[in-house]
Amino acid sequence: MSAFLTHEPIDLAALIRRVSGADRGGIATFLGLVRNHQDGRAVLRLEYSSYEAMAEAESARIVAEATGRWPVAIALEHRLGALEIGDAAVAVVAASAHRAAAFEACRYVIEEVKRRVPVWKKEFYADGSVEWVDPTRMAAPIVTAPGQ
Amino acid sequence: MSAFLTHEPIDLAALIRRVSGADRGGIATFLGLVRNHQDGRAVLRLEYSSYEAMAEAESARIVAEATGRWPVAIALEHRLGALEIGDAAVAVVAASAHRAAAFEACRYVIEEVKRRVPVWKKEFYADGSVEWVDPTRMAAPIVTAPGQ
Amino acid sequence: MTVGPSTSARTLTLKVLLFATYAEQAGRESVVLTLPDPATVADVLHHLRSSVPGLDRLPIQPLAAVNQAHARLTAPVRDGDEVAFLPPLAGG
Amino acid sequence: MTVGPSTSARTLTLKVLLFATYAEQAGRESVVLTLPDPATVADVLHHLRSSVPGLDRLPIQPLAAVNQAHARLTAPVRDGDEVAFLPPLAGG
Repeated sequence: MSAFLTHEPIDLAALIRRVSGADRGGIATFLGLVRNHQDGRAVLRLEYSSYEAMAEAESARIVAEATGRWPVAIALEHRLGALEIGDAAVAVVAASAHRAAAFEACRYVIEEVKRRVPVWKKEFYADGSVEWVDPTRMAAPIVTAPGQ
Repeated sequence: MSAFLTHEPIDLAALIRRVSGADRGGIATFLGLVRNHQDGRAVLRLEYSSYEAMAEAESARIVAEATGRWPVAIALEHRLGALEIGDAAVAVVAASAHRAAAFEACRYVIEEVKRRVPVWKKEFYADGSVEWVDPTRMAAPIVTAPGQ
Repeated sequence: MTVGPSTSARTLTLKVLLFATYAEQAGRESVVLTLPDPATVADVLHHLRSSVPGLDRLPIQPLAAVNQAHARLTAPVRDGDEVAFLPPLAGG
Repeated sequence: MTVGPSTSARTLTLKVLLFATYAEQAGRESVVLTLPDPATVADVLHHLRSSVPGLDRLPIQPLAAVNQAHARLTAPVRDGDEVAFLPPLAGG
């Protein structure tokens, strides 16, 4: 059950090694790094949490969809727990003999992960406030205290 | 003149660090690895050579085109000299606040590099033959001896 | 804790999982719920909103999952299912 | 080495660079060429093919560059230009 979720720092080079075979010379990757601001507010750190069993199952479904649709091998990892600014929160690696397939599969996987994998992000701001990030809202709402 | 060409192993993590800023949380990369076969023949090793002054100039033009067209920072490196199977020959990193821009710019740069940057590849095969790779031919021609 | 009507002829018992803001609003991460059979995800939502303090603030149409897969509000639920309501996803 | 006609009124002198298969065919990596002015990249190609041993095998329409930028065969060349003929590119 720990194929796609990790509490450790993401090791992109290790993920690349996992999928780059003799036949797969084209490697497209996507890394999502923690930014130091959200809607104009300074972020100090954040915590990712998840519905882990479903996140693993949904990630496996997404990877299966991608490998069924393109001739690729996929590595996918999403980090949970406390992250610092600049840390990688998610990594996707798509390796293929075909460059176009690697790019398309990599893009597909990250888009579907963001759309479907149950992960939530709690941000801790420089002004002391804390908030669960809601990407469906255009701008951040008024501060919500933790535990409220 | 050594901005884009290198004779050293490509360090993807260093390239990512070079372009990933506080505002650029989306990092798309492409790595081209040396494959162990070409048109069905086993490759032992290969050598990349270049028209270096033009390769630098053309690479700079491609990067300028990408950064003019998308809100991205780009790192690009092509390795020259003797490479082993599995080594990275080329790396492109596109960093942006916008995931779509990172992917599109990364793809643009690698496509243009392959189309426009003057680099040549000499492959040394398991059967003792040596050949300059010609991607414009569908299949490899009869063996050409080195220096011929 | 079991919440729900007790007068139904046939019932189904579900475990409902809550996460992130929803868990904070409810003050808990799971609820065991017994409902008349048949029932849909929407019925589960309705019972949660009306019977669990704090969950009256759940949105009208939250993301939902049944047995660790996304599900529509019209999807049926069966005895023993694991139902979850998911705040807006923010991974990646 | 200078290769080219000696009877023109005005001439231009170019450095021509050769790479990979083309350099191996010519047995050299550069040629200095003097041509009647005006001239195009195609004129440079024609002179190379007819006067440098081994370069008669150059393709009819190779990739070309003038002063480190891609150029069409119809592009003019000027005195002092660096002209290059490029075998099929194989980078990346």
